[in-house]
Amino acid sequence: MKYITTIDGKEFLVEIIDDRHISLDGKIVKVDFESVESQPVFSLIVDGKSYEAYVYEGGEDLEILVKGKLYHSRVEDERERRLRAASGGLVVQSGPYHLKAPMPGLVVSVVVEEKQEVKQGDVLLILESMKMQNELKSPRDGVIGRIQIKAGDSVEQRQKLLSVE
Amino acid sequence: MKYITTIDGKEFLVEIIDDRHISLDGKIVKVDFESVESQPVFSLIVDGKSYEAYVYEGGEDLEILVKGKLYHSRVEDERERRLRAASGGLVVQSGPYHLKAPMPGLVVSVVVEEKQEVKQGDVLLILESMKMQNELKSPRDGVIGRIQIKAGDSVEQRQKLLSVE
Amino acid sequence: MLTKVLIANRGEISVRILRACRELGIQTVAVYSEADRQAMHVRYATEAYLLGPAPSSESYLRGEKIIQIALESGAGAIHPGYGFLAERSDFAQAVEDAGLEFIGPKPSAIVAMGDKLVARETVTNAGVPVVPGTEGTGNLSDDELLKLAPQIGFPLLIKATAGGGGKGMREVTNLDEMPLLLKSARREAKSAFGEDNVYLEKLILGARHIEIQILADKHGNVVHLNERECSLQRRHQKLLEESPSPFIDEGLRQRMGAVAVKAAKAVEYESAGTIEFLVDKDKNFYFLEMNTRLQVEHPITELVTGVDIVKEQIRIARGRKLSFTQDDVQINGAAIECRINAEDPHNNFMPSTGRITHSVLPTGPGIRVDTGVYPGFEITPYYDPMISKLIVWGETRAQAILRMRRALEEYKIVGVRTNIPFHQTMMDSHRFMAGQYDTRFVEEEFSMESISEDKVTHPDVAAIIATLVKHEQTERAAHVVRRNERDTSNWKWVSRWERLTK
Amino acid sequence: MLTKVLIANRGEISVRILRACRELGIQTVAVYSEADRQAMHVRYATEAYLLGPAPSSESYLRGEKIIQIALESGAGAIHPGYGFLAERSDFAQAVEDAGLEFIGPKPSAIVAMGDKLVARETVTNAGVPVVPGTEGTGNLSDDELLKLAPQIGFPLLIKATAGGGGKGMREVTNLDEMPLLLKSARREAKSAFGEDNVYLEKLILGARHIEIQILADKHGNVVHLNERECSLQRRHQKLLEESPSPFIDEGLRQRMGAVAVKAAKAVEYESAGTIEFLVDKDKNFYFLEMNTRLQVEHPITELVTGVDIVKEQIRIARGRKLSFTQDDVQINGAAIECRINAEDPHNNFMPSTGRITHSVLPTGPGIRVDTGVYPGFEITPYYDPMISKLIVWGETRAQAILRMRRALEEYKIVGVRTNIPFHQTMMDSHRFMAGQYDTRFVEEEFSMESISEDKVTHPDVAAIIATLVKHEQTERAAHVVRRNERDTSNWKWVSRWERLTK
Repeated sequence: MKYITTIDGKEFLVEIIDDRHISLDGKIVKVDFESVESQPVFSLIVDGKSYEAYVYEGGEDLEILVKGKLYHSRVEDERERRLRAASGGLVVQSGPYHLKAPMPGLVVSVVVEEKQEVKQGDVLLILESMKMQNELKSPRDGVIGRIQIKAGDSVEQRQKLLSVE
Repeated sequence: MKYITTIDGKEFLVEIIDDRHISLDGKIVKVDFESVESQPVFSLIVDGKSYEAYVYEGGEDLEILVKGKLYHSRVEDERERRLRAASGGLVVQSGPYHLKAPMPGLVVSVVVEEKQEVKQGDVLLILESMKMQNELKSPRDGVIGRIQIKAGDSVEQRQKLLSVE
Repeated sequence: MLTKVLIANRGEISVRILRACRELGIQTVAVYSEADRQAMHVRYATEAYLLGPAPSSESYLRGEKIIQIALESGAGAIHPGYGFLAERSDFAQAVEDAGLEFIGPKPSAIVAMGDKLVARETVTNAGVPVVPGTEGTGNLSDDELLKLAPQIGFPLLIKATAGGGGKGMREVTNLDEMPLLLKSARREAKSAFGEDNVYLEKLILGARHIEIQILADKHGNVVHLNERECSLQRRHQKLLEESPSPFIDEGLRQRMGAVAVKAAKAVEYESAGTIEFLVDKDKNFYFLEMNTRLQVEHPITELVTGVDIVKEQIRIARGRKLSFTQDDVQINGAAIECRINAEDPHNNFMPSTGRITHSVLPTGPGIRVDTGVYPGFEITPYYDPMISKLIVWGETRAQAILRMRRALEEYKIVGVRTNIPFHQTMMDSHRFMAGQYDTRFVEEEFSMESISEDKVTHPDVAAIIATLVKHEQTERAAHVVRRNERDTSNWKWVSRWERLTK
Repeated sequence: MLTKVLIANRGEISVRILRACRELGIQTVAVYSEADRQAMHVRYATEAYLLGPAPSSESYLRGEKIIQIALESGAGAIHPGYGFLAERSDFAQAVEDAGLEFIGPKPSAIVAMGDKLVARETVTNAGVPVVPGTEGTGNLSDDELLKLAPQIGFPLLIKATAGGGGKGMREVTNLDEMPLLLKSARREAKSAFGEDNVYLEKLILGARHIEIQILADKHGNVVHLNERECSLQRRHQKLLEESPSPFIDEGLRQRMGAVAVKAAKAVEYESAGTIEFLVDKDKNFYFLEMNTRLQVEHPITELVTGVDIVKEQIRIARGRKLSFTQDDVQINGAAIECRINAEDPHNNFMPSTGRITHSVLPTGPGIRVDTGVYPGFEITPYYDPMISKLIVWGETRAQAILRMRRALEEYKIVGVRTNIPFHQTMMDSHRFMAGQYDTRFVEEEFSMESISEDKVTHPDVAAIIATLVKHEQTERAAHVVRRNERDTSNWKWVSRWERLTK
């Protein structure tokens, strides 16, 4: 079974050969992989090097915690990859960005207006939650699309706030 | 729903009235009972008194750890109770006692012989496990029935060793 | 004689106080909001009573209801912890009026230190240096403040009179921006403390935030337990504290300690308290404020002095004299505390909510974790995002740093994002290692990226693991269940007890 | 300069040493048996290599293979921990011969102290008092021992020459029973140590088992780190240790310490070691044996002295001089260690095997847990049944006892029976609280029942909880799923991350 695995933007071609062998970008690697019963804890030994990993699902992806560092991974088999490529999913940068509330809270102020131009990193609005005022920033340059909330609104987690086009 | 609940040999008659009320031996008690998500951890508040319990299954019974003390419980509804009474299950003391290996190990010596009389607490055999020699004792007075192992045997957990009749 | 204590708080500090009570053989009463029904402090206490819905104003801030619960449950005293009602003199007074013991200072001391203007006046009269600012005349209008600002000089800080924890605080670099900042500071103060009075204070650049822990009994004895270095802050929230401070020498420590004792005596202080100072680069120090309560970061002082501050609070409340003198207080090694928060340091420290599904605490030599969080706990937006306090002790500061690195790597929290990577980066930073930092360091000079990139990473290992996990999931989903070779090997046997599968 | 260390051990002590290495910036190599593939020490180390099947003789006792792994992996040193190869002089010699550093004493010191007869002769020559017994002439036959026994007097002990941990030890009260006991002692010694030599020793009644920790560098400097009280034993297995001993006064401490240093110097000792003494009720003390290795109970000494014994071992192996002198060693407060074992104190301490499905460690002030166990861990019959060491520190012995009670109640282990109830009963016993106990106390005078019955129990509460849990299970099984009221209240929201359900 062949997979294309993306770790923080870097792609690896991983083929499962058998229970003890994989190929990583064409190089055969002997792997000793175990999971701890009923726990999200894994142990990988490769060439004597020991790695402990905590693995959990974050949305569609797996989050892998290894030696204190968290990696974001996406694993696709060839069919999934072709499907996503065909649907244009590989070109994430285009299309509007929808800013959603990362947590429930109170909109303290909306800093931008519709049709305003913004740069990456510009503050879009301020959301109060957990007793803190949190600045939500634009992930890229663009123009503000529809603003769906106003100052004083209570919002739920993942509620759409506004878009950057 | 009515239950007969036995805690370390003591019986309680418990009736579930609704989500917030039970009757314990005829007395109505207001209960606030919660479990922690995905954990064997429970919280019971009765009349303001707070009790935390860890609950797990030990064979057919539930083991309840409350304030550092472990209680062995058996909960039966009226039908189960009637069935067990009919099958004579309430009179546990009669019938042969089958000594089973509490863990895998090596039989170091069998101290008793078949047909020998034994008193409660007499050593029946010595089992070596975890680097320790463990004395297995008779839970009651009786006569040794069939001995199914001999010194030097390796035994599996729960393997029958001998009976006291 | 106190035999039952009500803890008017939640989370880690509630558990901390419950533990102290349990170790003193004292019965405990917990109070809780609907959101906290399953919380550790509820399960840990002898008794527990519901206060109301999740928002603090409907639960943990309901002083009257809490006093009523104390009276009905037979608790002889109330420990307020920190935050919530801890520095409300009216609450402390109401507790006293109800015939209960307030485990903390007298209401008059809270009043004197709670209003920052009165506090500055009081300590100035006692000979304690203060930061230049608008003091003495009470609540000034925006117009008055705008007039006084140039006399103090820029940059300056707008601070909430009733405040703490950076709420209602604004930094002002020039007069033009001041009116808007005054407005927003007052709005935040109002929402946080119920009143919008603010004052101005000179901003001392390159300053360190250093505080002195004191303990005072009911018999006039006051000792200090040395300093805590609290300069590592972000948006005026402390992130990481250490004791002793790498910046303070023994002479300065004794001078600051003596001044702190003087400040405490000026208000006839009782119980544990903290005097916060700003120390400039020339080692001049200025009184900032006194926190008339137990401090979040009290454990680092406990680790280097061996004094259990919470137990001392209870002993003091029982009327006992302090069992040690200033000369008995030593500094043994070094301690560091990292506040582990549910926030993402890679995303502007955005709070992260959700359920903690799995957690592994660091253990072994020299590590202490104070927490109210457990697997199954849900981080809600109602309360602060602190998961735990990770505290280490080392024979030397260097050993403590190395141990903290080890502890941070051992600490596993699954389910929410945490600021552990921030603390890891800090422990690797040369500036921290050298002890060369001030209150602006985190916000202005520290970067998650610059240091992290030097570290060895293992994206290839992550790729292998991710693929193997996904592959196993796929196989299992397709019902192609292969037996693991090891499971059939001869060292396998039947487990006697099975987990209760809920 | 050591930069990579192989740890030739498993379980908690392996993890303890790995942590010390990590805090010193040293790379680590773990070795493991097939049964330990998922073990914490394997996951924690930088590198890990398989030794063989589960039985120790096929894995952790394979000295040659371990040395080969050290050489191939580039480890410069081997730390043996305790047990397994720790006191095998031939292994220490082979490590040296391979050009590696053995983190422990020189082989000659292990030889001198490893044979108990030689040890007694050596220390006697150095002026150290020993317990009367058959010494000097080496391996005696049963007939010879039976002849010497009446000269020593009854009661006496048969002890394995190569032994430790109570293995091959038998108590003899009269000559008649001695032949059979000799036979069984030799059989047990043979199976545990590979040789069946035994010797006799006078049994001192009412004796306390007290040991002195020493540290010695490669430059002839030897210091002692005070005593540990280890009298609470069952079948010669230590269950609970404390430091300082409530029985030892400062004068006796200094005399025993001086003698311990003398004994260590007599064999040109290096690294950490322990001299065990019997102390009779009149405070006469007798050398028992020297353990030429790290001791299980070393953490209590670390907590009261502030010295990290494992790090000191590594520093000594690196050739460093001790960084402190005898005068620097202080006693700060009191520490207690409870060995948490998978055994049922209500059933004759029967070992309990099975999988630990859930575990909550005690945390907070003054608590340290050293463990290699985790949820998902399986207790196997191949190795000793220790789950963890629970260690507490207190300002005073009384505070330490109260804290240990708190810790034991907080500690939750689900899946196997543990001896936590034993320790709880011990902490409540008046004899322990008064510090009045000797090595016979646990077996002859202590009872689980007598004290437990005084405690408040809650069978009614257990009945309610059991019934509600069973009721919920029944309801769920019948697919009558009712919604919990709370789950629909307005503070509920979607959790962002879901646990990976395997």
